[in-house]
Amino acid sequence: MTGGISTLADHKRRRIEELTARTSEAGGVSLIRDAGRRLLRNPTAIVGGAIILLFLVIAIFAPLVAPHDPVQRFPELTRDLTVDSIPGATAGHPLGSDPLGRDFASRMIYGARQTLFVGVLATLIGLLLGVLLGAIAGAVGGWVDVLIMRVTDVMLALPSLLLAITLVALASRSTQWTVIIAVAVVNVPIFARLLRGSMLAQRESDHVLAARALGVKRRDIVLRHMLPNSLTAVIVQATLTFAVAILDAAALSFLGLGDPDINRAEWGLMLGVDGVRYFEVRPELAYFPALAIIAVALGFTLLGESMREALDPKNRR
Amino acid sequence: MSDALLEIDDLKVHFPIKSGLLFDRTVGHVYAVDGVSLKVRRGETYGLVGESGCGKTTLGRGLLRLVEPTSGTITFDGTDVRALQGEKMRLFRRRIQMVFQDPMSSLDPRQSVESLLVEGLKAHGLHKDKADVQRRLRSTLDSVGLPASALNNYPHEFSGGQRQRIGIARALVLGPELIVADEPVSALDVSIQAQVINLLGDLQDSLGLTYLVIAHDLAVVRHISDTIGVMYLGSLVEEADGDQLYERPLHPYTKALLSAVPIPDPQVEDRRERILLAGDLPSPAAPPSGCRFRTRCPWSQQRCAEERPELRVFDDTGQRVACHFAEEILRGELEMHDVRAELVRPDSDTAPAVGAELIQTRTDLPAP
Amino acid sequence: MVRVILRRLVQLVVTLIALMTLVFFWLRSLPGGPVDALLGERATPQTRELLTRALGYDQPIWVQYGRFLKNVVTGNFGNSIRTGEPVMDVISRSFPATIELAVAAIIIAIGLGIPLGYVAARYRGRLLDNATIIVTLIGISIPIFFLGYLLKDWLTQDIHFFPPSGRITTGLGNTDVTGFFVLDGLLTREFDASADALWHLVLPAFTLATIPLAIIIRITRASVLDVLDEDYIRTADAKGLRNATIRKRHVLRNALLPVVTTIGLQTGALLAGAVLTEKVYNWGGLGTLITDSISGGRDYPVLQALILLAAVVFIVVNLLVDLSYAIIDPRVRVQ
Amino acid sequence: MLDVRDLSVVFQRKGTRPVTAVDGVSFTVEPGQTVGLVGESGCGKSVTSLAIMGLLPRRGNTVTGEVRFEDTDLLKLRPQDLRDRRGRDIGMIFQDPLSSLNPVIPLGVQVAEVLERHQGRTRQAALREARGLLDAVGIPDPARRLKEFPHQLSGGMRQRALIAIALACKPRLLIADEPTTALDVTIQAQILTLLKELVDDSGTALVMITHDLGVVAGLCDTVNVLYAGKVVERAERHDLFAEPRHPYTHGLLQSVPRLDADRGGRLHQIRGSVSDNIPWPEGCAFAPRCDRVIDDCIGDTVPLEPTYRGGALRCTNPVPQEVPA
Amino acid sequence: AESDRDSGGDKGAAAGTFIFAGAGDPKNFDPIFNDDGESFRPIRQMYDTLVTHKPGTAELVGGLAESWENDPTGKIWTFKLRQGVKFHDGTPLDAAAVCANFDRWYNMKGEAAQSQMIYYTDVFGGFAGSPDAVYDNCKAQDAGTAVVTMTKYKGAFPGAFTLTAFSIASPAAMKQYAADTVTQNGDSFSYSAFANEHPTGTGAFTYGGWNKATGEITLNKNPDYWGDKAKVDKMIIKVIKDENTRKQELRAGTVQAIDFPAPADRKALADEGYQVLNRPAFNILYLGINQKNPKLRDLRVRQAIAYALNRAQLVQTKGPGGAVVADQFMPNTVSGYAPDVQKYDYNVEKAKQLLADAGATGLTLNFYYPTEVSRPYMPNPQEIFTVLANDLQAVGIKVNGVPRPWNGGFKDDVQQFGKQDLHILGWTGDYNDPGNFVGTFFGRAKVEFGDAAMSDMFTAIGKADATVDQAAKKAAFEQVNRDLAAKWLPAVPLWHAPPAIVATKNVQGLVPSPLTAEDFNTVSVTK
Ligand SMILES: Nc1ncnc2c1ncn2[C@@H]1O[C@H](COP(=O)(O)OP(=O)(O)OP(=O)(O)O)[C@@H](O)[C@H]1O
Ligand SMILES: Nc1ncnc2c1ncn2[C@@H]1O[C@H](COP(=O)(O)OP(=O)(O)OP(=O)(O)O)[C@@H](O)[C@H]1O
Ligand SMILES: [Mg+2]
Ligand SMILES: [Mg+2]
Repeated sequence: MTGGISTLADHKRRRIEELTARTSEAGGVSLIRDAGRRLLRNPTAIVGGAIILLFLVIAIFAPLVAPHDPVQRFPELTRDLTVDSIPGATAGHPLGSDPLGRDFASRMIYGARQTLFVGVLATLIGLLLGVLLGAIAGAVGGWVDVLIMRVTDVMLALPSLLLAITLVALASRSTQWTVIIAVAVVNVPIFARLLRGSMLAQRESDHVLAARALGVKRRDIVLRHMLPNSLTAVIVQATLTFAVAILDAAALSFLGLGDPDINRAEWGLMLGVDGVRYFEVRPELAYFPALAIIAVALGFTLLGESMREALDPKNRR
Repeated sequence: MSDALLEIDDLKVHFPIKSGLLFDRTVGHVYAVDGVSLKVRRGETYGLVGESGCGKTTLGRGLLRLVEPTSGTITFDGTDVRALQGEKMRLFRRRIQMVFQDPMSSLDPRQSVESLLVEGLKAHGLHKDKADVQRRLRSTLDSVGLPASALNNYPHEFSGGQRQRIGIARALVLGPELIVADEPVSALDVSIQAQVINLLGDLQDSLGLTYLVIAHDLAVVRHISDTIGVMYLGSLVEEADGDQLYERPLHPYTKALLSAVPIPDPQVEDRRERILLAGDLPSPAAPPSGCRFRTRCPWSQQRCAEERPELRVFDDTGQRVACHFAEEILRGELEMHDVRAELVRPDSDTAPAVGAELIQTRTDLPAP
Repeated sequence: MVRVILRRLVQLVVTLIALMTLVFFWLRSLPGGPVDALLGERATPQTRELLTRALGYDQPIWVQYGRFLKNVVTGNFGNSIRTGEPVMDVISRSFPATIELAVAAIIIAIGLGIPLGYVAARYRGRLLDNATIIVTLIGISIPIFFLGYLLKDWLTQDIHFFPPSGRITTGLGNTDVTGFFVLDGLLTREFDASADALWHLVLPAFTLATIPLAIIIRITRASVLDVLDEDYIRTADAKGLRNATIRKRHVLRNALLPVVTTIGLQTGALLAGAVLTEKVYNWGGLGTLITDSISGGRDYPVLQALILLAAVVFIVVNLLVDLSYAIIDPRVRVQ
Repeated sequence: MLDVRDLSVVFQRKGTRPVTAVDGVSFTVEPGQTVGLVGESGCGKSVTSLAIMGLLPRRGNTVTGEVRFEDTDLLKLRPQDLRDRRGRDIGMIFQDPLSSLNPVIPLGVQVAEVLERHQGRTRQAALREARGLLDAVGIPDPARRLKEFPHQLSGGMRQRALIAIALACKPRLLIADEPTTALDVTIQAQILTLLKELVDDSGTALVMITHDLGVVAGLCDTVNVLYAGKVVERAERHDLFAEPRHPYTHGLLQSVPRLDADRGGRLHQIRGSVSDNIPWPEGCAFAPRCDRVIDDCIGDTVPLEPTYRGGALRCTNPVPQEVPA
Repeated sequence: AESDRDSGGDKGAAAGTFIFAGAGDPKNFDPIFNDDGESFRPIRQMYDTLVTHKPGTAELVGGLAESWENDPTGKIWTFKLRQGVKFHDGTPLDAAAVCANFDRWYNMKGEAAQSQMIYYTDVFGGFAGSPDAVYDNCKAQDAGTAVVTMTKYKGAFPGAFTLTAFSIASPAAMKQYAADTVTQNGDSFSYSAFANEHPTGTGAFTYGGWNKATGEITLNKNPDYWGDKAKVDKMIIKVIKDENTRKQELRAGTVQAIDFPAPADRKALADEGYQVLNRPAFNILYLGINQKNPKLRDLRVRQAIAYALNRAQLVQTKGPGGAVVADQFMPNTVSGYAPDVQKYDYNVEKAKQLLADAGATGLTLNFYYPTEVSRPYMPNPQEIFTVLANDLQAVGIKVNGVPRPWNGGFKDDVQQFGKQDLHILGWTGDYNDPGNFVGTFFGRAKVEFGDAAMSDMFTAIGKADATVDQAAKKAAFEQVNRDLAAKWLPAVPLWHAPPAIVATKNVQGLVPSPLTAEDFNTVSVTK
């Protein structure tokens, strides 16, 4: 039957033998890596990723990239500085001065650091709390679930920025952390619900059922099956949340509820406070941080959406 | 019979239908499994057939207590399974394993084959000896016809048939006595089906397994089963040895089912007399009174609406049937009549339920 | 259906009570507060004490809470600390302003968003589509207060085309019938005032509409693309139906379902966006009221009522959206 | 009446290798005839039917060959003209009746709109006629059903409604793409019986697409077996089932358990799976799974050659015919 | 369309209407229950006080009283009232009416009402029955002469009589509209119809309504005014809270004058041809030093801090236009200002030296500054803090900045609990009296400055304040100022910043007042 494949071209024969006894040595490409490959082929993702990478590099190497210390006030800049005139570009200060006579270019560069810090931290804290709540709700169920869901209901009863405004307004002491926490808390119910919903779906899924049938411990089922499989949606959401977090922080600054320490070079703060106040005197003080914010928000949005696309089972294979 | 490995008596699984203003109240039940009794002998294959929604899966899950039965008893090798609690139940699971219909969704896409298989061992504390574990994995893979190199791969890198083999290996690795297979081949291509069916047969021969196979394809069930139970709307309507069932179906539903299965032989097909059933399977949330099948039965009588027929032993062949008029129909004494198709509303709603949640989800950025 | 509404209303009340309680206790636990706000730099220990007693802040917290609850149940939210007016008066005055702005914004967002999204989907992958995607992405990423500043600067200062702020030209807004100035003008036949109010509305409404507009465009586009992929569109094609019929009858209605939900969710964004927009354009609505109540001395009574109101509006709008969903989607109707 | 010649469909998406889903498929359908297209999932059945109807997604695919329907090449028609014929001359039924019906439009309108379009009926007249159609396909209480929505019907009823739509304008050709796959056997029997009656009564030609050999056995006059986008065997149904020549057809028939055969024992197995097709165009795609594979199977393109019984076969080493005892 | 819109502003402002953009909502129009500038602005147009200022100065002149007299004990004040003055409701202003006002204040009942009489409590010490009450009685000697008797001399008088809070209102109207009913509701108070809808005074303008939805207060010309009658028929005070928007509206021509322009805009506006009218500075911004911290009790450390601050640069870079470096705690228009106090010019070396001498090198100080606030003397506290902190760091003082919201704890922390080492705060004078400045800050032990045992400072100020003889009082306060700078230095004065009004070119007769107490009856608008 399988007798005479002798005269076949070698490579074809080998290929057939391979296929006949197919063992799938496709090379251990995991699901995530598979999605990663799709991501790398997606120009949207590449643009988004490149933007973020660029800013990340700037943020990390800010001390090397920035010509000056972002909080140092320069005599040569303060000399010409008055309330209604802020020095523009001069030698050594390519973007000129800020309203306090500090090097604006350096502040923009350090701004990447602070801004990403605020966005990332707010997102991560929100993510952490949300995942914790959602996981507990999804894993424990029963009245714990009901309670957690009602709590998120209360939080969701206010639109997100409003909630953040309320939180900051209600904070007794405002610091950079107030802003970060407020923006983080706003996202907690979103992450919690996302995760819980996904975990509930997982709970009904065949592979969790299979694990239960195997007698796997409940804790292991939650930690090894339900949680990891539910996290993708949350991670995508987190990527998109970075953008929102940065924008929300800027909005809070604009409303006068932002970080009170204006020594801190953070784009949202720079735009919402100085940018707006000195808009006529030096519009660049608004344009530069605004463009930077738009770029970063855009980067995260692009990346998040292409991640969502890549992880969408519809697009698999 | 003392050689029964598994004995189920009057098992009921009812799902509550909940609704309420602030707190959910139960406003009705889905009678998914409604009084099923059966025995599976050691080493045999028991096949369960029935139309979609008749409660096969629920029965399978119920007896593994993956859904909690409402009432009834399950006895496995002398153990009262429903009495087992907590850790005892968990450890007991080793003895009954399950194979699922969809070979993709029943394998966690994030775990390699190795971790899928080791998981069960871990759960039962059998993973301590590394070398032993490796031996065990290899031999199990070998027995389902997969090379050892598959261990490092992920489920989605396999074809459907291979995935199903992985699913079977996962069940086997714990050395169970009974395997409940819920539609193990219906998601597979025809040409692959045979591979898996053969595999199940081979494993039974070599390992002395007992199977409870659930399927909707009567031909498949008949091929592999020693005993076949026919389910309709939550209960068994007939049970017999496979050949017996084919030769002499007693229940009108079984007759209709047999006559509806297409046979890939034009000559047989051209000769066949069909008993066409009118309408659809009624909703298990509102089953008809008396005999569940009477709304579609061409032999239904007044009595059928009033009295629910018991599953009774028909004669000394051991064939069991739940029909008041099985004898009369068999003897041709009862005239067939026309049945008006009743409209059955599907109860599973695909649309989002308003009111389920106060606010469903909220994202500040849209889905693309 | 009635049950569903009832159920949701009960949940709403529970949520609101929880929210109120939370806000109440939180507010009381803060330093500073109304006493400071009322007294300014001129506070002396003496006046402070007088005021603390007058306001009842020396009583135990649960007595204060009881009084607060009683008042709220009877619809009395107290008086604004800043202005001394009953909170309800302050809010009912600001409410129409915000509604006028939000309605205008949502009209813009829907009126432009759905057609643009649809067109983008139809010309998928072409220049128009790509341009739309890029513009909407920027629309989502831009801080809207900054956009407001830009628009204002360009269109009211560089060229005096639109009025820079406010709801109506000073001196014209004397017709206080409904509080909706555009409508008031029509009702009192002062069409001048109506046109003037409309003219004032343009820039703020566009600013506020940016994000919902961008989002509606994107959702519509995605949704139309999804629907075009559906089997029933293939069925319609197999029927030989004309393109126009398919679009009108089969594509649009199904594509609008997710858009409706989005619109509901966007009311939240609108409420939040209103805070920023109103500040930029000195629009005397709820948003301004919120900012004023916070920065002008933590005006608790107003803040409490505002938070409650925002929650009610947001939840009720979402309820309405769900209901309208039930109306367009027959699958939801059977309950 | 329908003459499909050398139909090929190639999908090409950005950044991926082109996929030849349908590869030179030819077959004909005569009036009143029922022709079966059988094959496993992914072999190109649906793509073939969609290509005939001109319903493939507009972007990313190339269709070559000819689809002659009563002397017009459907592939060459302008889209408007094709629209005039679809639904009027050719009807189509799809696999998943739920997703193939518009969820938000009442059934009545979905039936009536075909009549409005092709027969110029008014809405009222069309609805009246729709009621008759629903009645004819066996939907109880059709007057009320007109106002209802697809989700309110069971699967079988939905499929009946879809049939009513396809047959509304009494088309001369009906293409049914796995019309019973989603249904239970008892319902499948109902639908198959219904189809048979309707086709017999109206003289409509039927192209039946299915993966179930049993379904074909009872219904079709001629059967085309597809594998990996190619017709591998064509025969009159009695011939095909009595003496399958292609190893694939043969294997398939051997591998499915039969209700009427003896039970137990091992089934015949076909090795590997469909995804194990060879990746180059010239050879026989089934070769890697074939028990009868010889060198020639992989060398050149294997042509589809007529058999003396009027069928056709694409195999270099077919299953030998048994000598009648 | 452009020209159409340009004239749009005139549509509402028909000839004879003057639109002034204020920065905030008034509270109500009953003078005695108010204490903020935005409420006083309209009230001042509708009411008169017994004594007032000469326009554009802080110099006292007759108001409703043509003249006033103080007996040598300083306790008895005799007011000769202007003849023929009528309230807007037609009732005459006479001594009985004046006394009715004094008695009303003194006898006000209820904590709610009393708690809202900030200035009264401050100036008159307390109400009927209180041992601290300064007021005793008021007698109508005749229709034109009111005699007010105090329990003791108080240096605040007669300056305090100019306070808008002490405007004289129509007793008839107050009675009719139940002016005294202030009720507490929830966390706040509701006022009477008199306060809200029927303010009745003697002023140049009568009340024309308050459209709260648009934030417009309309005032109509009082044709029967006793003094210079208003030159416009109508004036509208339009509330625009955002400084940027006020400016934009001014440019759009929809308002004719704005208050408190952003410091950064002043020059541009002046260049564009608007009239930028600086009010003579009547305020002070200071850096408070808290002697609760033992290190700060050393005068040398406090002096080091003073030397460390580059105040000239601060004024240049952050000071609103026209701001000047302050060397004492009152502007030079106030009597008692000493031209020859010790100056602390920017001197880093000296600062370092002093610190070293005091053994206070490596000092770390908590510096509290307010957020969410902008005051005429402190347009941008965060920036001011940053600059000051910078200077301090340059001399080796480590600064730990603590921002607190103005209404969310800053005043608590600073004035109640004294948590700070340093803080910035300021003051706008209420009337022309040195006690209103230095007395308020340093007249007694205050948590703000650490309750320090600077008893000689308290005594000196108390004595100065109690001096009845005006010349002697002036001299006493001059000495106080010299000592404050050289001996005590409880805080470092930073600047006096003149708040500005900006008006369009076609506005005439607008006279800025140092006390931000403009009267608009002199304003006319040409087409
Ligand atoms: N968790 C559940 N809650 C409520 N109803 C359920 C649940 N699980 C199953 N049902 C209902 O119980 C009935 C029986 O379901 P089951 O899945 O057991 O049928 P089945 O015979 O396995 O059907 P299929 O062939 O489609 O798998 C169905 O009507 C189903 O809708
Ligand atoms: N739009 C498309 N783009 C790319 N490839 C496609 C597309 N549609 C179908 N294909 C490919 O064409 C091949 C044939 O698909 P087709 O749907 O015709 O199979 P089928 O025989 O109908 O299978 P089934 O029984 O699953 O319906 C498949 O391999 C599929 O992946
Ligand atoms: Mg099932
Ligand atoms: Mg198909």
